Amino acid sequence: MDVQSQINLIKGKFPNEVLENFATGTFVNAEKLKAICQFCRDNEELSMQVLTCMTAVDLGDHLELVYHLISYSKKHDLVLKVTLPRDNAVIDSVESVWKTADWQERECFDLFGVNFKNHPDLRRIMLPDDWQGHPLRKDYTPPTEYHGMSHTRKNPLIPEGQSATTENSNG
Amino acid sequence: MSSSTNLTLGQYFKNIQNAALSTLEGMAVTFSWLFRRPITIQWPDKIEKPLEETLPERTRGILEVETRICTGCLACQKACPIDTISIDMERNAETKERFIARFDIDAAKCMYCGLCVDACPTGAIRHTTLFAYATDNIDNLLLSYVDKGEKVTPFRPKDPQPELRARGSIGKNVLERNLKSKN
Amino acid sequence: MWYLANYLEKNYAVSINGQESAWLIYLIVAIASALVMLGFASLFAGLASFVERRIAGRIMARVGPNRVGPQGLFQFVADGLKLIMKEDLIPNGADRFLFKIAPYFVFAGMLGTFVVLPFGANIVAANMDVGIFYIISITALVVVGIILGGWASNSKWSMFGGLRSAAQIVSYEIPLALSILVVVLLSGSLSTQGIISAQGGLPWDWFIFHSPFAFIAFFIYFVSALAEGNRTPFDLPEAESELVAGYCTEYSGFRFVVFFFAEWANLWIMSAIAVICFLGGWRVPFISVEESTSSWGIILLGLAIFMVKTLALVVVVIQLRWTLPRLRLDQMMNLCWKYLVPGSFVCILGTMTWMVLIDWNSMIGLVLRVVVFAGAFMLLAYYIYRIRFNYMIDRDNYKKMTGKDMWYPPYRLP
Amino acid sequence: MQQRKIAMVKQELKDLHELKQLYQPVADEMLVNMGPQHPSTHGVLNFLLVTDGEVMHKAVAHVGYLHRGIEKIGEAVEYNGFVPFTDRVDYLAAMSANQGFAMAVEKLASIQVPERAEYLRVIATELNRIASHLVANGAMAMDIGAFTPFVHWLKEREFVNDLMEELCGARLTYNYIRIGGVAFDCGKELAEKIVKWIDHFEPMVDEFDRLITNNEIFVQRLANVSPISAEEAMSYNLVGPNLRASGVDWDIRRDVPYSVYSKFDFKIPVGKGFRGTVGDCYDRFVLRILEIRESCKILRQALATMPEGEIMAKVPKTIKPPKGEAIARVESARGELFYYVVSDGSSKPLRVKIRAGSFTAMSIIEHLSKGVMIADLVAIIGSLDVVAPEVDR
Repeated sequence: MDVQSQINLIKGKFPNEVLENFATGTFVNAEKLKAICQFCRDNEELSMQVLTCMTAVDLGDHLELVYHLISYSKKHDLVLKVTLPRDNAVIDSVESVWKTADWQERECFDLFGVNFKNHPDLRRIMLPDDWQGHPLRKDYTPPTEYHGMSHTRKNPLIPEGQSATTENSNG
Repeated sequence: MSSSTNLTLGQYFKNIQNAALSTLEGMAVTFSWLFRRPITIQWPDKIEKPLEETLPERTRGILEVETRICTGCLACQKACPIDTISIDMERNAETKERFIARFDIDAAKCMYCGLCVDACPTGAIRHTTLFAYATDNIDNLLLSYVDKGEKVTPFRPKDPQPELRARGSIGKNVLERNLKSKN
Repeated sequence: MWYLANYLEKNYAVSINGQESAWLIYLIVAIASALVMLGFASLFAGLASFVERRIAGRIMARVGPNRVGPQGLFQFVADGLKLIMKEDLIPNGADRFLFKIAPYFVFAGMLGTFVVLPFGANIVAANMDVGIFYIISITALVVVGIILGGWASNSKWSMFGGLRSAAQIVSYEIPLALSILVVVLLSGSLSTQGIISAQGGLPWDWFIFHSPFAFIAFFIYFVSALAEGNRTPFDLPEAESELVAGYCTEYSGFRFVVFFFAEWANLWIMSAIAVICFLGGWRVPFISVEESTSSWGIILLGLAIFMVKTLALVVVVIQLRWTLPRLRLDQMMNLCWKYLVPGSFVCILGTMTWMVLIDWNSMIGLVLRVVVFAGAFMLLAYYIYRIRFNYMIDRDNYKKMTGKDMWYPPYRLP
Repeated sequence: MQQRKIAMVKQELKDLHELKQLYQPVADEMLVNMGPQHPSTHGVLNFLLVTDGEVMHKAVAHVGYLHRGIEKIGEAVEYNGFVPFTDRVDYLAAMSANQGFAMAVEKLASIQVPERAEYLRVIATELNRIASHLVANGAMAMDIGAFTPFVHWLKEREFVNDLMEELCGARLTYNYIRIGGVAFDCGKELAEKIVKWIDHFEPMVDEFDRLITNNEIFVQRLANVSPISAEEAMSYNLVGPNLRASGVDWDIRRDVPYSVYSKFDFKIPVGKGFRGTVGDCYDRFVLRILEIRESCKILRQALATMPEGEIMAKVPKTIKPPKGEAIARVESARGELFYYVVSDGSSKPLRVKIRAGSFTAMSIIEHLSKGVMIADLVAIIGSLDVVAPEVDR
């Protein structure tokens, strides 16, 4: 069942929630995301049993949450996108629909700062709990030390004469 | 030995028989290994040739630069994703000819991905099969292939091909010099 | 040693300032035999640790220690010195006194059993007439030591290890004792020398081939002895992959040596008891009990036979460690209470009815014993056939792949 | 006084019974810290075990010890320069990680990879899959206590590492796949060497079956231990051998065909409850062994039918794909490796998202660990083949 007919099926059930769509999926209204996900999973024709990947992309002025769904039995997949404001990005957690969202949303919270309502245990997963800032945002400046422990090394490639230490930003 | 409580008598003896047979089978396999050749290479002392010679030709060890055929095009410096190579090209004001003043590779930061070797047009920079160069001071791993003050004229492809030094020898000299001088 | 003591007393019964000096000689001989036993135990423990690592190496297609001394023979000396020089720290919050004495319980329990183990016709430290009963009771000291070690080191992992070993060793004492009871029934005496002299030199005169029940009793004994010595598949107390190092997680330095000393020396004890009870100890074939103490040559031959049989069993125990995985706690208890204990009861009943129906020396008895021996021999032949089968599969492919032939027998050390 | 004592004893018995069934935290729980420095957590993972004696009530996982921020590096390095970093995402199955990223960027920049390069990629990935499964099963057998199979599987893996060193120059982080093709070619005698190794290796797999897979103690330790049902597996998005062990017949190589896998015939083994229920630890173990056998079959066919030709497409020095996004699914040793690359037209990707198999396998452990013994938790971690770098990226 190709992407367009899937979108029409969803538009049938949620007429004004489905915004403009793109090659592999469609944009969706943030408030209705959980209901649409529940519908995608329970509908027989769609039967999206698995949320392959749930991530966020920082497009400079706004955040974009991307949900890749796939159905093993029907062998088709769909992409749902949601646009969120940069500062207080809040959305419902889809953990009750797919259990895998528990950890993927925790990672998204940790690295992007997106807040998920009624998520069972939303805390940082990758970084220490007392870390400031969310690294994968474009406006994130990496700190040069953590609790007094510096993690930059004098770059031996630069002879003494020239500029001082450079962070190992991409090393 | 299944821990379920409802254990039929047949299952009981089947477990014993399975356990006995599979243990005997396992013992037979391990005993047969006693007669097979061990594969340990007792590096570094109980092997005929030093390991560097026996490694395959494409092995990516530490980087080495044959400055005689280096054209100073800085392709390797651009190709390296983590800026491990840094080259200073200086220009002699009057005679308008460029020369290489400094060619440093930070072996401590290099991840041996081989992208610089692909980018080099003349094959000046290449991987040796050297791998054992642990040092107690990380600055020893800064390999500088152009000595201080030495001026190396970049090679132009039209020039006659100079005779090249053996692969691995240049890297080994620089490493030994580093070990002697720095610590 | 007591024959030595009587011999000394008769000739040199010198009275020191009037009192009768017999007890002094007994004391000196007792200390001398204790030191001999300690020397033998420590030497064997060291060599066993070296041999085990070499055999483990060859089983895993690697080499094993071969750098310290000729072919690595002094490896255990190096290990011992290293551990003695290491600082044996006591974790804070640990119960200092219990932490210190725990290893010595284990050591005492282990060395105590050497007193009764015979080595030759009359080479035994103390020929008690309750020898086997004494062995079973003294090994309980080992369990006390391990529990103390586990509890006193104030770490969760070692507490797990300590409690696991408590459950394991205590519950495996029962099948151990019952299977030895079978042997006591057959020999009619509890003393180790008595049991051995009740058996004959030829294989079908041993107690193991007396009846199929005795044959099963041997395996029950062997499995529960493995559990007593914390050897695989029962090394739950110091399970490396789960409990870091079980009860000896917090131990280091000399105390660690004492714990591991006991484990390797236990290898000898386990196989020596098996050889005494089931495999006809130091009995030389075609020589009756009276002649076996006649000349030193025969005694030494008996000693050699005893050594060969015990070392063969030690090799089997070592090989088992590198073949089988580890049992889970409830499976280990399950195996003991649902398989070994009922099994040993059946063996005792079977042996008793067998003894009543068929006399030991009668023709039928001999024939049946030879039949059981033949059955065991068939099993051994099948085992050797499987070994050859496993070897043959890979020989040509290996030669094609590496160009070198695969034959590299164990005596050819790399 | 007497009544209170009887009531207490009765209560004690009820608690014990209840504990086993309903795991009410009646007994005083003990908090045990398993990891990050623990022999059997396969890398740097940490479990906070809430246990009562040996039986666990909960195992809370703490990850992130090996978080290197590879996705952040993805935004600071060019496309060609990021390929060596994808090796480091899962260094045990680095080839499939390379292939995933390369396929995503080829889809973005619409580059057509030549036929021979696709064959070389399949050969390298299958060799890598065998090596990764050997480590996975070996580590699991070692956690159960059998040390010998672990060392022998690593010996076989050493042969694979030597072959890979001849093919692509490195033993673990290969950086063999370039965007648009492959770095080196596979000569005639190297192909023969691989076939000779497979002839030696296949009987050895049967030998390990006789040594460990059919060993009764091993079976009793793993059969019926934490079975995962198909719905649970899909809801927790388990992938690869863990998913197929629960009976879901889904393999990217066959269901979302990529590269030249459609040219080879090979079976996809699915868990059938070999010695216990479907989806238990034993199924996952046996499934990996069956997959090793299938990979050997693919390798033989690929080596036999490899066509001659180019090994690298015409690709500009610095790749600047048009604005847009692309996804790529690759069947790595640890299941479906999912790449999501967003490009903004410059020479550096705007966003690289890597969703790895171990990450979701790790999230199910907390759910599985109710009422399980510590020895079994070690077996579960081994059977799910969780590797720390993939979880933390």
